[in-house]
Amino acid sequence: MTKSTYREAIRAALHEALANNPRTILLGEDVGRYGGAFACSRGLLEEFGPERIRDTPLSESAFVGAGIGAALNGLRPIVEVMTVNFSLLALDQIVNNAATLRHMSGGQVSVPLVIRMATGAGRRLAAQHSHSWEVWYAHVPGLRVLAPATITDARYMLGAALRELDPVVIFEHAMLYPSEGELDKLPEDFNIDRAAVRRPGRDISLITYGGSLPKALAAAAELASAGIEAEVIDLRSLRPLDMPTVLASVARTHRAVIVDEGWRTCSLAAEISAGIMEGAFYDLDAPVARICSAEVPIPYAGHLEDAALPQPARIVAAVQEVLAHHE
Amino acid sequence: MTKSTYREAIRAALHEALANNPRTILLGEDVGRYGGAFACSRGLLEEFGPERIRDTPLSESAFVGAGIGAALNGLRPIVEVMTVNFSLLALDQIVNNAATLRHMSGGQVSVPLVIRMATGAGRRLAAQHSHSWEVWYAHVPGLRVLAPATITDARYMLGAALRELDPVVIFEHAMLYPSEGELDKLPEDFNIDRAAVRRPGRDISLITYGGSLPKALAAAAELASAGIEAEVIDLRSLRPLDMPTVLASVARTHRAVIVDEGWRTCSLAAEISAGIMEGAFYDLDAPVARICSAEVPIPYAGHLEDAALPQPARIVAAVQEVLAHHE
Amino acid sequence: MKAPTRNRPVSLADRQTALDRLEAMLLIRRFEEKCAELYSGGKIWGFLHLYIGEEAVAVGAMPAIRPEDAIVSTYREHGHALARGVPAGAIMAEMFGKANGCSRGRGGSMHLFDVSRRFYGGNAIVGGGLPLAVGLALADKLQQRPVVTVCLFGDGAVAEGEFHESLNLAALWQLPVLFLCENNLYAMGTALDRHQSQAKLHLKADGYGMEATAVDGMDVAAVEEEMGRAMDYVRTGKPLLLVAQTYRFRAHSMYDAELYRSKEEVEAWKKRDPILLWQARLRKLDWLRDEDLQALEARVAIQVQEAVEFAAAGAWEPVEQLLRDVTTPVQL
Amino acid sequence: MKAPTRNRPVSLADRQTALDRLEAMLLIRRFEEKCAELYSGGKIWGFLHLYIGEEAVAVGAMPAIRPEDAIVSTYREHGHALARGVPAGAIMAEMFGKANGCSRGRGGSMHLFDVSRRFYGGNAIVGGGLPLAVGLALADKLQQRPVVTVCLFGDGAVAEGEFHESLNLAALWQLPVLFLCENNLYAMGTALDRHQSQAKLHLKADGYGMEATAVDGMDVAAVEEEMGRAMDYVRTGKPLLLVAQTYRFRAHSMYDAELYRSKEEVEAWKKRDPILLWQARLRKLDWLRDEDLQALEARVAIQVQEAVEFAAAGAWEPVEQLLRDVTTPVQL
Ligand SMILES: Cc1ncc(C[n+]2csc(CCOP(=O)(O)OP(=O)(O)O)c2C)c(N)n1
Ligand SMILES: Cc1ncc(C[n+]2csc(CCOP(=O)(O)OP(=O)(O)O)c2C)c(N)n1
Ligand SMILES: [Mg+2]
Ligand SMILES: [Mg+2]
Repeated sequence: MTKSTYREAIRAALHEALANNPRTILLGEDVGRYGGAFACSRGLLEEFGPERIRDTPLSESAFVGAGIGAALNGLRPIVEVMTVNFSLLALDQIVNNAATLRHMSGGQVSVPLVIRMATGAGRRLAAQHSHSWEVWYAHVPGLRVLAPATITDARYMLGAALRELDPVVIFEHAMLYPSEGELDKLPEDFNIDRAAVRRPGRDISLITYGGSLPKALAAAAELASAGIEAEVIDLRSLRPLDMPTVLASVARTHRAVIVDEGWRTCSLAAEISAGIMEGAFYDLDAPVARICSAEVPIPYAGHLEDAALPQPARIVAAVQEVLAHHE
Repeated sequence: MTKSTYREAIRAALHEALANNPRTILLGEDVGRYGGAFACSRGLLEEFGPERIRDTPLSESAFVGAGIGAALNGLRPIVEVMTVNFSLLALDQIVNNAATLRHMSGGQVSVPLVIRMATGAGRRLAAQHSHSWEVWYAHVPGLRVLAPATITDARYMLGAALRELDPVVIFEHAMLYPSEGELDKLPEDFNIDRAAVRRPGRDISLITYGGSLPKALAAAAELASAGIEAEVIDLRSLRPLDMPTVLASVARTHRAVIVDEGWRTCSLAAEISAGIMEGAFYDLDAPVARICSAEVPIPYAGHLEDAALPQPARIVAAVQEVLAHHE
Repeated sequence: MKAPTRNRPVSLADRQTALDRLEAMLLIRRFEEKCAELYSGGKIWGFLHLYIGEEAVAVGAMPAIRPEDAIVSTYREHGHALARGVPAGAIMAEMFGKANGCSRGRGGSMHLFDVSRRFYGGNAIVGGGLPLAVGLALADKLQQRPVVTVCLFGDGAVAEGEFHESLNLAALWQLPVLFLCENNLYAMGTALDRHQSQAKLHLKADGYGMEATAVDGMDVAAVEEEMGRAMDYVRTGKPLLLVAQTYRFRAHSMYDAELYRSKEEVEAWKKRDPILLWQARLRKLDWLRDEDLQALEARVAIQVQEAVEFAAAGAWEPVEQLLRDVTTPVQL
Repeated sequence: MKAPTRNRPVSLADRQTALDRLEAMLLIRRFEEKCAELYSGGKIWGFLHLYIGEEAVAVGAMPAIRPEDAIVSTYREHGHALARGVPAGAIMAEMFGKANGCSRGRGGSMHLFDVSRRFYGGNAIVGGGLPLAVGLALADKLQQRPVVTVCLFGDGAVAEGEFHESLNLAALWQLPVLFLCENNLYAMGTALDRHQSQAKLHLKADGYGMEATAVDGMDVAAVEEEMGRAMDYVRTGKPLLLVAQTYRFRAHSMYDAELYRSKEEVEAWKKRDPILLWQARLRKLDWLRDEDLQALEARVAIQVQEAVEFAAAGAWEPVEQLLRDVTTPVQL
């Protein structure tokens, strides 16, 4: 085990992908000369050359669409959309081509494309630069959606995504890039289909993903000091969802709180709650609660942004409220 | 009361809006010479002239954005995006400008814009032309989202939307345009904030909206002949959601099935289910069920499309299953 | 376009070639007339965008497109698919929604695919195919395949941002894409000069430092000539915009009151019917007599009839198969 | 642009005007230098895109823009806002995230708004402002207001589909929009010739049948002249594309290793620092001596200092107000 940042883990994954397969290319805004907006591709241009590390113009629709076309035609492209915020400009291509071409053609083609994007709020970037569109992508049949929340997942999910035959969207939470931790070797049972229990517990299930995982873990640590053992589940895959793991946890704990940085209404958290309703209703001792972002375009000012986003204190309070319910 | 089609009701609403306010304009692809892709604006160009009935190029991002700019600057535009499918190309403008400018400017501006679009499947138009993105729009703070499902709502929701100070998105289900019914005078208590009980019942709540309302009503009629009284709730407003009306119904019936043409995962139905979890958990005698579209790009072939979408028979079966649950 | 012009159009090189072009155009015409009939009869559903009037573009374009070249098309693509050699039966079966359709009945009229012929489908989002074409060409270039991607789209698509972004990308990266615009003067009901501030569409290429050319899309020989030159140029590894001037004789789709254009305008254009023009030309050369035409028509009628029979005989995909082909089955 | 050229640039009409331009540029420069300092000090957060090096564009452009004209800007808009007359204190307070900021602390550096001055904000989606500008101008035109909308954007935005769609719409509908492109040769780390196949950006206008012109954006007098002509033209009810050639001296935002350009290149451009160029010109005319400059710097320093004090003294929006201004309160 070695230390690594999340950013370094992503970079190592990119490097490995490019080194392993000459048909893998990386394209996106500023992935080359600049080294990537989050410095995830620094040095790759020098090593792999401008044919494979391609800076693109500001043309999200065209370069994502070009990635799709290239994937149809023998390449194994990784497209970086600098941040999720700009992906709306490419959403038509992702939904109506990447996710749909296989079905529409009656199975004649596959679109083995990986799209990476930074997601989330917390950096004082205001409304247009603080989106969490994971839930929208998780709605679309034909896509697989991943959210690495740990150093190990940052390191190995890309490789797994590149072994898929269909389009995969990977969300990297921008607040995680500088985070540091132990980097494991590729775990033998590494499986992007499965959610992970990041902390076991018997009293309540805390279900989360991506940039909210550290917050949920912080809340769980605080709860533990008050004698409450929260089980923390990291969804990892947002489509398909690993509901069996979620339901098994709820069957043990009988209570659940979902933590999701998206706005509350029509959130991914809503899907998890509905799924628990359908799969573990009779196990529940209290209604499932959701901690999501406030329903406001994310404000710039730090104290307002902090108040808008899920925070450990709000998670702790929500857990205590759910535990206060009588059976 | 007179007879009207849904299409005629929309046309009458547009006519009234244009006649009442000289600052109201209609813009979109083929709203003028062609008369609207669904013939909703036929004759309006002749009556109100090309300055106010503006055909646009195929430039969804620019003409929706232009509608936003015009709304900022004294006009009261109605933008028609021919169908929801093409709205992905304008989504950045709708989310990052229409829904966000007010907040980002600290309340200096309002965006009094109405965007209409046809939505939904059922017409054998295959994957790219059969989307239901209502759930995505319902996720976005700053937007109001309406789904007229009846002739009366088709006739009067537009006028109410034009009295709003903020952007409103109106979804007209394409299968409803030819439907015919009684057109009431503007009901005195007409209120776009409220869901409506379209059929009262004591045994189960069927919660739906838009193009699925006729299907839910058909299912309720069939259930009634088997002695099961389903209460049918038409959400009408998808954002904000009128959860009090939903919860009051569930408090009476103790059971609920949600019918939603969107794909199941991360659907609007998920939000309703989660909301019932949070607001009526202790009233429930059985888990809430969802009838949504199958998780597949909508196929062209009629029998496959029909199988992919919610249908009365599936609703009836779901109700029976929920009723079979023991308390 | 600076390549030398031969004295005689390739399509008039010999009688057989000339008749082949006529037959190819006739096949599209009769096939689509049958489609319209079957639509009214309830055998074909949804949107049906007929190519009638525009046949010279597809037929004139195809000879220069090699089997190894790729094609990206629109929802008005029956003609493109037929000219490319996608079997008429598979196309008709697709419109019937049958499992023996070229897209297994999943796509319908707007989404004909035949990847074995590098026909990458009808795309029903206007402008949506252009980025794909750029990517196909990028992959060919990086894999050193000496092939071209031909991207078809209408005048309406020129207004979409995707047109702009894709032309810039193709020119910037020097990709072998032929952007082939079928300018039929209307985007649905909106006339060219009411959707384009610069109606001379080939002039748009300047803004990307790209070569461009325009051609009379009602003259199959002219199209074939210009396409030959254009493809030769693109094979040197550079994109090009070719605008073919044509006209749609029928409604935009099946429901369309055609309020936006006059009967006189349509009639005037019908005088330039590409099939009639070509017939007249061949008759002048004495390459086509009444009996030749009858023979061709008879052959085409048989092909259309066989296509309908193939479609009618096709099986319905079992409903249990609804979810197939959403994702790719894992190969073991 | 065919309007006649006066003998002497308006910015050199008299000494006071010339000194005003210098002061306006100095204010932007010193204000932003202070911002960078405050950013390091933790008073300003998030993204901070400095305009340093580009001041002549905003300062040269503003005199021709009347109070009743509208402006749509980008995330690199401190200079635009200051030149437009948005109070420096309100801008600084906005970056501090205070409730007395020009956007109540909701927007920050990238979203400065002052609708009383028809300054419709910084937009942080590249290209996202162009459609808005088209709509603002459409509304002015339909309401018979004789005003212009000036839309600022960078060279990078030219690649976005919104550029294309908006220029077509403005030209098609003959709207009074001045599209003012600040071409600083880079879109973040991507040099112009690596993101544009046609790097002469003003040539893009041809594709829309639109007039265009280019100007040296480091020369405030040249900008003012060209803007005057351009605005006169647009006031006749037609759009125009004006490309100002400029250069960004600082990093793209606050974190940027600037791997994509050489120190030499930056130093070479700094020799054309618009403020130094202008100073030299005024000194030659003997309109500027050391003591004049000192006086101006002192005045500017006080303005900057007062802005910081205004910002520091501002209140934090109470957290209970988090949800305000998502929708418009109903007026009774
Ligand atoms: C993005 C998008 N917007 C709108 C439509 C609806 N629509 C379908 S075809 C069409 C006209 C397209 O015109 P053109 O590109 O000239 O092709 P043509 O139909 O003339 O062959 C429109 C508006 C669409 N399919 N996609
Ligand atoms: C649609 C979109 N894509 C990407 C970005 C990230 N980004 C911010 S500024 C920028 C470069 C823009 O360059 P240019 O338009 O030339 O303006 P400049 O920064 O040089 O003033 C990029 C890529 C963005 N904000 N919006
Ligand atoms: Mg056309
Ligand atoms: Mg720039």
